Amino acid sequence: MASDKSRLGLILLMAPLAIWLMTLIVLPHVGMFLVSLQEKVGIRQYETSLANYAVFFNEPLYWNTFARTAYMSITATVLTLLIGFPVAYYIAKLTRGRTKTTLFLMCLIPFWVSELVRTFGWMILLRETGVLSSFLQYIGVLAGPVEFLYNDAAIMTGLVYTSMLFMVVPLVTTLDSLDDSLIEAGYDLGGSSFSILREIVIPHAMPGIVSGCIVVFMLSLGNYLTPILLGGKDSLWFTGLIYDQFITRFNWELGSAFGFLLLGLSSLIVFLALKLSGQSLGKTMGR
Amino acid sequence: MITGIPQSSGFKWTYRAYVTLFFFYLALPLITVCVFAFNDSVFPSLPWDGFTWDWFFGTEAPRLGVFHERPILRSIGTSAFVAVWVSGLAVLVGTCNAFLFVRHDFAGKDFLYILMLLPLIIPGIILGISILVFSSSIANTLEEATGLWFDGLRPGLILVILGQFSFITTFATLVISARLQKFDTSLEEAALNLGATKWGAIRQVTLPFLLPAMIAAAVVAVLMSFENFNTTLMLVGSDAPLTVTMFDRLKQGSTPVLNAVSLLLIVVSAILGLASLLSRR
Amino acid sequence: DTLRLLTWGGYAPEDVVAKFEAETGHTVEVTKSNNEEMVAKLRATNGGGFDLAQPSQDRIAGAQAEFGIYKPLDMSKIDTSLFIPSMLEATKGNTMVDGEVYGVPHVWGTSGLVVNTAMAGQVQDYMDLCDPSVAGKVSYRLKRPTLIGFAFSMGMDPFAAYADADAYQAILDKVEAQLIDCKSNVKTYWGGGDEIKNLLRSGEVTASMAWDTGGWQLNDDNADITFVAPKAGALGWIDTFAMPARGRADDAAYAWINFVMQPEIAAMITTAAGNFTASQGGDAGVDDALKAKYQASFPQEAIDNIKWYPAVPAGLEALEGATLDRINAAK
Amino acid sequence: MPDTADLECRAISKSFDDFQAVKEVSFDVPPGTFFSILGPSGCGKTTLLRMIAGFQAPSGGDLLIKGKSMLNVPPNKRPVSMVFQHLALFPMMSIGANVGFGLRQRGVNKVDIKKQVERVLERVGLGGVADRPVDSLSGGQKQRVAIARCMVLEPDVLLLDEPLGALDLKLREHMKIELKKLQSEFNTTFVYITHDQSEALVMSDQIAVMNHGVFEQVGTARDLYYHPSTAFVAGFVGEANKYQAKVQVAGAGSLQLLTRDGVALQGVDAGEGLKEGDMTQVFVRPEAVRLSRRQEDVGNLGNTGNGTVESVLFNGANSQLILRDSATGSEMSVALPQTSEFRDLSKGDPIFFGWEPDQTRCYRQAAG
Amino acid sequence: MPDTADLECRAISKSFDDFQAVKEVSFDVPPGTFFSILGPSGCGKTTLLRMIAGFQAPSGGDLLIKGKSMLNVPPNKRPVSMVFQHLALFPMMSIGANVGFGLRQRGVNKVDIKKQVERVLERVGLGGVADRPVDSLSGGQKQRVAIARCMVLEPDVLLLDEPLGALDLKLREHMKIELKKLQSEFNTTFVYITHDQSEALVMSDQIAVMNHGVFEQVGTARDLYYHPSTAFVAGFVGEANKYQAKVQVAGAGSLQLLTRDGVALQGVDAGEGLKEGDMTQVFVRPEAVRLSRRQEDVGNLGNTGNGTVESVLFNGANSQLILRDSATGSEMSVALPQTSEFRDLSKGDPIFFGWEPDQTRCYRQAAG
Ligand SMILES: Nc1ncnc2c1ncn2[C@@H]1O[C@H](COP(=O)(O)OP(=O)(O)OP(=O)(O)O)[C@@H](O)[C@H]1O
Ligand SMILES: Nc1ncnc2c1ncn2[C@@H]1O[C@H](COP(=O)(O)OP(=O)(O)OP(=O)(O)O)[C@@H](O)[C@H]1O
Ligand SMILES: NCCCCNCCCN
Ligand SMILES: [Mg+2]
Ligand SMILES: [Mg+2]
Repeated sequence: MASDKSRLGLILLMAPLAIWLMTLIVLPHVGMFLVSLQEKVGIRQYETSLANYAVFFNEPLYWNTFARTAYMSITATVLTLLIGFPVAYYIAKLTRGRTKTTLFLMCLIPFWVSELVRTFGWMILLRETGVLSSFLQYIGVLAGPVEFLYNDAAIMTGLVYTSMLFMVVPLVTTLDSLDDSLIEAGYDLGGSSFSILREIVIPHAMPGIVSGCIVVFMLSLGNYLTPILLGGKDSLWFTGLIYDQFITRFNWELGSAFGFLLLGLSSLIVFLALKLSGQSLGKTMGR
Repeated sequence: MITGIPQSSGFKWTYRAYVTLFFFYLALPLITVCVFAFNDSVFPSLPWDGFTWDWFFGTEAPRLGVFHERPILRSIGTSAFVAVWVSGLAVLVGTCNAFLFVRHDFAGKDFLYILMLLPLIIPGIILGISILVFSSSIANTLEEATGLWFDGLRPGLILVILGQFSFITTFATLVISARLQKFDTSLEEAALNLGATKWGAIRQVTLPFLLPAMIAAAVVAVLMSFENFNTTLMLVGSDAPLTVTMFDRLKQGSTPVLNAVSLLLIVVSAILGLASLLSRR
Repeated sequence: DTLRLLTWGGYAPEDVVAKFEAETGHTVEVTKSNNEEMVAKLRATNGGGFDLAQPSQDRIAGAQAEFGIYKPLDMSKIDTSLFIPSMLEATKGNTMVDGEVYGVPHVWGTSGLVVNTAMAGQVQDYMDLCDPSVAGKVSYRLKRPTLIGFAFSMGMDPFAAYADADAYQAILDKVEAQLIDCKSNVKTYWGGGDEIKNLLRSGEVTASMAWDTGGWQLNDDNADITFVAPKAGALGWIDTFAMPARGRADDAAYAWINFVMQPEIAAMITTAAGNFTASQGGDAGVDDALKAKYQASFPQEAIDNIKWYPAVPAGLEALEGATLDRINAAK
Repeated sequence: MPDTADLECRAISKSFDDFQAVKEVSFDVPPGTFFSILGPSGCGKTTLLRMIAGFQAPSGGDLLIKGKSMLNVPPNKRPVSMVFQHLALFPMMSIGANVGFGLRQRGVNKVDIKKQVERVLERVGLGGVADRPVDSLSGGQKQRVAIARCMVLEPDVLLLDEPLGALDLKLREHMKIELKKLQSEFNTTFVYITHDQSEALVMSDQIAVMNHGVFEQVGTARDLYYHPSTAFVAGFVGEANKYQAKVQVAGAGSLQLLTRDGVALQGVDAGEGLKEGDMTQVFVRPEAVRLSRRQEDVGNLGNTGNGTVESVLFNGANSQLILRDSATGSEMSVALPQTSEFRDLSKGDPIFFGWEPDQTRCYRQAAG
Repeated sequence: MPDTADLECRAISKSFDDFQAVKEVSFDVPPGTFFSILGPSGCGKTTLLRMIAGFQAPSGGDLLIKGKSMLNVPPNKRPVSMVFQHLALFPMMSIGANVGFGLRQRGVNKVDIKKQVERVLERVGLGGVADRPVDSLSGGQKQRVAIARCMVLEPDVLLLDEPLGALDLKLREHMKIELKKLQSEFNTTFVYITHDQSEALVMSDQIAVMNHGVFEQVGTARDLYYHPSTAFVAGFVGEANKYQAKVQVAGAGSLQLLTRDGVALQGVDAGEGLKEGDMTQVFVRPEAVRLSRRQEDVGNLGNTGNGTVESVLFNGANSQLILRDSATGSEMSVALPQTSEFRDLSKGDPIFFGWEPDQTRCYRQAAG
């Protein structure tokens, strides 16, 4: 086959990808980086400097907020994994045929509505005069109304809820590909449920676990609605700060710097997690 | 069932109860939202004031039902418009990408692949902001240079479409690549061997094979586009899609009409979800 | 033409829009927003995307100096006879940049206290929100009106310090300390009008700093809840008409201004939004119940005590922003 | 057999909903035996093996290993090991870790595990590969690792579920012999299932032929081949020419038959007690048929005929001749003798053939 | 051969980077021939076939079909059709649409397509299935559809790349015979590749044995089996016992040898011009060896020995005996005659054996 022809074909095929990534991902981030280097020195006057980054590191408020956001996101990720894994295992390994498809589909339920509506639902449920509090009073567990909203636990509930799909789906996919006979072989050779989970199931599911965790972590970190709507007076979220810089402070320069820091620091966390688990991005996500 | 692994019935029942509880947790907020769509009160919360259809069909001012709320109807239209474009573009580019990554080897492929995955993990707000900042600066430069207006580069539907497209394409690429990987290239060779041209083989054999994945990708794209908030929020102009309108409502003065819209969305999504599942067979 | 209107909830009710469309043949697209977002949006579009915006009068001059997002109004196209002259003049003055007028008044109202008098009748001033008797039942916004309200309540005059950044910073520091101290009293910081109304109506919150309209609306449902003008003075705001720099349908925009300022239309808007307008005679057609609530909340001395926002000098927001962030982050 | 059997099944059954996959099968396997279960796809072999391993609970009957009932023993406590069809080597572990898995579960200490793993790997001819990943092995080597992984636990019985099914032709031939060798070396009882008769014939001490959930016959390879006791076994084990015929005269063990095509044959009753008028199925093995170019060479055989060569399927020592019987027009396949006498036969050549009555086994044909 | 060959390769080569997969292979295939290419995995068979089909461009040499060079003809314009290893039937089309695909590409009108499709499906014994989905067919039926899909285009040459590889044992046996029948019915030139010698031997008119990218020998099945011209062919086609020996005396075609183990043998030169002192590889087929319990029966053969029975691999008509040579201690495999004479042999029994010098083919051993 003529190599000139196929080379042209390759270039044509690569064009959409290149245009997409270049104009919508790479250049905008470069642009955002450049804006973040602009220091505002007066009305319509800017200088190039690292001042915006300095603000982040000099003001404990900002990096505390980042640390808090990262910490909460990691907690949400771990919780999602712990809650989702048994379910994924159940779907992948303990059901067949129609039941499996149905349960799998049911995992997609939260995805049927926007995050906004889901969060709205949680607000109706959790508020002091909401469904949960009223129900608990009704059955006599509570004596008076209790506020379940506006705290970190509410944020966690919302985050885990929103993320569950992105954990369960890759887990089900990888667990599905685990040959049942490997588990049987483990038992046949005298293994206990626990040792089989540890030595066979989890190592096999590792790519799914890692890809699920990365997506959930990044989604939580980048979440805006859930912490804003469910969180309380102390519940700062880093994306909220970024949004504020852009929208209520009109400070694009600082906002860009924050955005870039969020991207950089979170990538660093993901990178470390990948290193620790011995996985690679292409291997885990590209399936 | 891994039938071979005997478990105590106590364990089995606990496990089943846990899974049931899990699905209850998944359904709970949606059920709540749906139920309160019928509450005969102007606020979407307890107490329960009785049943009403007003939030769907009401015609009078505070109790204006979805079907008479022009702004909401218009924003559904806007969302649909955006979703169609996004899913069309995403499937188109996703298909090209799938061919590129599955069929070709070239220098820098691994790097490009990672880059292609990146939008999956860039926070939506950052994606929106970076596109906003970038397009604004381009527009400013162009406008200064030419004295013309470049409205397409300012917040508005075009940017919303591009912003959603920028990360939904990754999903489309993954879905379509997965199927293309399963494609037996000898089918294409067989077509060539039987006299088809190269494009003919792709059109008659490969694309029909990919069709279910393309449909699934399109459905996923539509759903994601409809529900996207973070990226859209930063790029929206005067035509707000549904989620943004609902967000504004939530801040400005919501009635159970929001629950009613949500209920409709849930129904439509459920139908779409089932359809895509069936087409995957 | 299509008129793309960037405004507050309630300022362009359906019936008014329908009437306008029928009379003029223009169509109207309404985008609901708030001050910050209006400016942010216009900044992002470089003054495009909308044909008419309604920021408060204090949000025009500074934003114009910084971002150039508005264009001067052609006063000859506006029927000034429809406006209450004093308000028109005050607004023109506040929105003047380089000798050009950028805004004319539309709706006005105040921020103050909305209180459930049965449960928290003792709350009379902003500072009372920090009283232990209402601990856990208080809500206010974490926005600049709160800073300003508390400053007045603490006996300072922030408006006087607008021109002097250092003096203003000193005021902010005191308010910051107070609000951090007060934080344990707060149930949640509210973000939107709906949220605070729900909180008050359900009894989850008994005392709050909020817009007057919210209090009056809730009063219909629950007679105990009402708007209270604080001792230190309610904060008076005027929302304006301003034209985005790159709006396209200027004629439709002027037509809209002249249309809604007609007294009977203005009355319709007052009914929908709950606030009075700058329309000459516009309150004549307003429902008596609303007038009664207004009068109950605003005896003459309270009206005299209203603190009207002066234009915000560019740069002040950065100081306020930092203060707000610190309050938010404090434990 | 003085010893208790290593494995004993007593009327063991398994039903799935309405369907009976295994029907009251009873057998016992003496220690050290290579026992094969041979049967077509879907006959219930895997189900039986999984019951022995403990992965499926029998619906009825009992199962004993070394005389102890296993019914309430979970799979990880049974003294049997299993080699899975696709081997089920753990891809996430090295070869050594795979082989040592069972010992680790038993809590053997690390040093001992290392020693034992190395020893068993050497016994299967794979010394020194313990640290390599599983995927670096060829198909045959993986096979041996799978066996080593089981043998290191010194199970009473080793179960093998078509372990050669996934290998290619040449390797399969080779592994047949190798498996048999490993079994006699370890001297462990093997229960081997397969649908490939040549595997079963070559390796086994005892073969059970299974069909539709029951054992049709249990015996040595030669028993099955030369004395199949049912029509199914006669047709399934080895090749055969098949006829349908009616019994004309039934003498002491010998029968006179008339085929559908009207040819008279002499045969023997395969123990079914056939009587005059019964319809029978008649089996004649290709290698039982003698060929000649001259009638007199085959004239003295009990059954004779003549025909023409249809085709010669040359396959070295296993060549076959397809001939067309002049009397009936039907095809018959005959093993070509290894002598050079028939090398130059070609299509259309006339040929005479014949075979002995005792190579003509007759079974009752089910009515209809 | 008076006709021009249907397919002719002239010194055709293919390199991948440094690696030469096919090395200057030349051959031609006369019209109507069933031509097989037989070789071990990785020897270059598929590469050669794909060059003929046009999916790979040769690095050198020429390729002619019916005398016309195909080098610059794209695959969709070549008058060859190909049956793929996994058949490559289009799963999204009905059987009829699959078979009609090629005709549609040629722009034949719908009515004619329908007619021709039905006709060719009938010829392969599948009339009336045109509207059914591909998946409703069994493996063997799919096979036939794949062939029909090619034959409807009346190609000059049909290429088949191990089409039986994916089928199970019993079906494969059956399809061997069926394929051969289809070929003679359509009377089309078949080029068939396989690594299974029995497929090649049974079906082909001509077989090329390929190894490491070159053709070692081209000939009929019998040529290859009885007169392998290289050591590789002798070892690859059919089974053989192998020795290494040194030439002691080289007479006219006949050789006297001494094996490594010090046993004297008589053999024949397989055409290599062996001289005294040359190291040779010696091949003896299992079925060439005679067995006896008495020495005198085999004493008159050129090569004799005695040993003990190591094991009997019973496999019906294809049973083998493994014996251990007393003189050398090495194993030898011997085909068990189909007579009942040796049925009762068992491990440890003494046995005598012998074979003729002309069944002892000697090849030069590469130095080292
Ligand atoms: N879990 C099950 N539920 C229902 N039927 C089953 C189940 N497992 C097996 N069967 C049925 O039982 C019969 C025997 O199955 P089994 O797997 O034992 O056959 P097999 O002899 O091993 O066949 P193969 O040679 O194809 O592996 C089959 O008809 C199968 O469909
Ligand atoms: N595209 C390629 N690039 C590099 N090497 C190749 C390529 N295709 C084949 N080869 C190599 O060429 C050799 C011959 O391959 P080929 O597929 O022709 O073998 P084969 O005889 O068909 O084997 P099999 O019986 O396993 O199908 C192999 O060593 C293979 O690794
Ligand atoms: N700080 C200025 C507040 C302006 C408020 N406008 C409120 C409109 C409420 N419907
Ligand atoms: Mg089986
Ligand atoms: Mg090949």
